[in-house]
Amino acid sequence: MKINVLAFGIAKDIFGGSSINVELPEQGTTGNLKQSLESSYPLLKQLASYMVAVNNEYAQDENILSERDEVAIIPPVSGG
Amino acid sequence: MKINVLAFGIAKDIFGGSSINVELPEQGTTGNLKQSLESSYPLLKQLASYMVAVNNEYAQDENILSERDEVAIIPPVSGG
Amino acid sequence: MNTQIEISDKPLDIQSCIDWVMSPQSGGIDVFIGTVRDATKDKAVIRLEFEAYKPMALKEMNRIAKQVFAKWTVQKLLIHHRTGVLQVGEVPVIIAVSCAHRDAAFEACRYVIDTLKQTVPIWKKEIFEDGEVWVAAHP
Amino acid sequence: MNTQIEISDKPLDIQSCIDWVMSPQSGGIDVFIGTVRDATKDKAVIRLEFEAYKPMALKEMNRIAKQVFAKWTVQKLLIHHRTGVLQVGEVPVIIAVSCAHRDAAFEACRYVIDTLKQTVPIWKKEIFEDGEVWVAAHP
Repeated sequence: MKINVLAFGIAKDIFGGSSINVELPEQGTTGNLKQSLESSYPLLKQLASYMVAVNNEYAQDENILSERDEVAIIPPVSGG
Repeated sequence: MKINVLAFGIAKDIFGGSSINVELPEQGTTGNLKQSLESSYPLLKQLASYMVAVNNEYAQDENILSERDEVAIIPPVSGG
Repeated sequence: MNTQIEISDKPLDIQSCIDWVMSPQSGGIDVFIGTVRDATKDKAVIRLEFEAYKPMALKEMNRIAKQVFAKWTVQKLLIHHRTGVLQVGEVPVIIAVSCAHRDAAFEACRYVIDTLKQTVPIWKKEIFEDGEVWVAAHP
Repeated sequence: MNTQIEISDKPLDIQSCIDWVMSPQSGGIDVFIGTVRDATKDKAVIRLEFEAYKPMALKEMNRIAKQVFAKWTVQKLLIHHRTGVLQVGEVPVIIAVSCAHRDAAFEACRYVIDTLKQTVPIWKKEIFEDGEVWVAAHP
């Protein structure tokens, strides 16, 4: 399945755009997504940390993704 | 000597005015002043507490007064 | 020590107080605004009257300011207190503190209002439908 | 739960934020105002740029608001955050909390800014004379 991944902050610089498509097997998880992204974009591993948000909620690695999910990479936040 | 005593808040109600004169012996202290006031105005003793200020500073009972001092009765404060 | 400390019988101007404490060296400003509440212990309040022993009150506020600048790294500190008759919703006090870092701003602002309420010679009378009382006067 | 939570690319209006949180049931309002500082770790800052993942940021701010109303007795809570390019001295965030009693206002206001900085998906880029950096991105 094809997951569209939104990017913000430094993740946008790392991906070279505000969203990218990632190909994942059916029943793929946010953990699988992170592995795939880190292998294509090794700079992700140099961040202090990053989270994956699914449908506007922080998601755990075990969370199973579907093509209908809104998925975003959340680098360390720094609002306020 | 004659001490002019300023009154604020409920002390003004107790004295019936914004200042009163109190006759004290030379070398009289703020402690002596309080005794004299409490005997003339027993309602003072019903306050939660009160302080005497001399020249815009809180004064101790041992402080010796002079006619040139600016003396004020400070009932419990409640600003803010 | 950059302070603006005032007691006035005119309405306080919140925006101009905040404008005054702002500075390019500040990252955070904490502002405390006291407002006249419509009730005290479930009893309806009609209005408040504030009275100050003004020269001593200013001196005590300056003493508090000195303590603040000794304890925290503060850019600017403003304390404005109003006197006279205040209706429900009006503002008796504004305290504004600007600092490089927000922790200091929060702590200093709270210290100022807590200490002001304990030591500064200003008195508040609550006026009810059926009477009036000097706040905190009696046990 | 009486809240006003907004993310906007327009300048924030401090006075109207404070007007909104005022209420006759409040005795105290605490307001935190973030401002753009002219330096970070002694390095001159030219401007800041803020970016938000807006739908999620609003959801997280609402989650914080729910926690505040569960923890403290609060009348009204306002959170306004700005996005886009901000110059030194401009205001990225305003948090205002009105309560019957001031302790709750101070504690709730501080909780909101502390939690917002940890969980709300908003990012800040510092622009210097000789480069730029996404704040907190790297260890």
